[in-house]
Amino acid sequence: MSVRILFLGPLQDLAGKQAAEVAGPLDWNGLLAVVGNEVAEQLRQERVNVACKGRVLAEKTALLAEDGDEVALLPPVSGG
Amino acid sequence: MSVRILFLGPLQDLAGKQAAEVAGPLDWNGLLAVVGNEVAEQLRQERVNVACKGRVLAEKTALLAEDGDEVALLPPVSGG
Amino acid sequence: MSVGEALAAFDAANPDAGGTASFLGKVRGGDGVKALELSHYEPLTLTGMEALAEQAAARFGLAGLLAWHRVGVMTPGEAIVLVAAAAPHRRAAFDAVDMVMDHLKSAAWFWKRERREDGWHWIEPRAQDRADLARWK
Amino acid sequence: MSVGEALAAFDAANPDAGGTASFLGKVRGGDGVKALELSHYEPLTLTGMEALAEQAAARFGLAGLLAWHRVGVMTPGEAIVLVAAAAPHRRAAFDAVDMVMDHLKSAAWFWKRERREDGWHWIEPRAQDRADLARWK
Repeated sequence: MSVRILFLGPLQDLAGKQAAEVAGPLDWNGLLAVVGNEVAEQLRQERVNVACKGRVLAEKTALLAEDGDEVALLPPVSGG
Repeated sequence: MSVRILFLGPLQDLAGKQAAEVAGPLDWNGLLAVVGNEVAEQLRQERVNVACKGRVLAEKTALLAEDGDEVALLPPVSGG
Repeated sequence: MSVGEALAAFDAANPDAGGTASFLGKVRGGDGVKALELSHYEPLTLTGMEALAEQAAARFGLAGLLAWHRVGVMTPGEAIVLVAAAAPHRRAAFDAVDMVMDHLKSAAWFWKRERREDGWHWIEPRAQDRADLARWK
Repeated sequence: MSVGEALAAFDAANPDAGGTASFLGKVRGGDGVKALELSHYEPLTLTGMEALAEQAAARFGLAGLLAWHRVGVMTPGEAIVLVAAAAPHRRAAFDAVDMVMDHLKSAAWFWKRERREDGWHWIEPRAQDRADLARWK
């Protein structure tokens, strides 16, 4: 059991992978530390959202993921 | 051979028929005289158009239909 | 004609357009309406619809336009009118359908009457329909 | 799924609505685009689309709403998105489709990239898309 981090859309290219597994618990500073500089820089921008356990966080810096949780990093969307 | 007058839409009810045949030539005053008072009153309103030989007349009082022509009386439309 | 088949055929005929918008108008039930009759003046209707289609196609840069209007007696739930426009962008496709519908309601040679319990009643054009039409002048 | 079949089924499921508007978005060819890939984040996408559909249905008094969005790799001419709304009146049906499309473009969890000669390129959201979305606030 660990925290699973998903890199969505263009963040995949910056991370060089689609997902990573890290040991929980994982907070905001822990997340910034494990995703690499380029993704961390994106995460600090307002336009990038973070979801935990299938819910978008209203305040992403309040992230607190436990082992077994999925954390999704959500850059600006472009569907339709 | 004669001039065929067509009563479209609600004008059918006012005329009590869908069509009439009259001897040509037929001008504006002749038309007003043969269609009955109720239809004539409608024809004088700007919102009612007249077509002759398949073309809507820009100036309906300039009507001049010959034997063999079709004159269509066109009340305001309501399609779609 | 089936509405689904018509739209599928239209879609297949316009493979390169980015988007297709459509509107399907049907006879509404309720309000005691038993049937609707659409009549037209054929010598003017078809040429008018063709001119309208060309005008819309030029104005909105359409890849294709479908404009279909039934005449005769129809019952609630039946299709009366189907308009579809294929264009590079959504806004153009939407506006083209909207413009063609506004013209079919207020500037094409169709007359509508509906049958209720007490017989047939002609439908008067509405001021709103004319205002809608004026948007495209 | 066939677009024609989907619209025919939607039409059949909403016999009493006065009008149905629809929009079909397809992969555009040209500009050297060989393929398009849509990805999403499934735990958010479906619930988000359901909430969006309910919001549109309530706001515009819809009889029914169809919102369909593909994911995966598609080639030019293939359908990406299909939205249809059945409503008592044309304006409500049009606006509902427009609102759902604006949200699918800018507020649903989809990401798009296209493959050209030199590889894959992510599509950045456009300012216009965000402006379109703001119309519904």
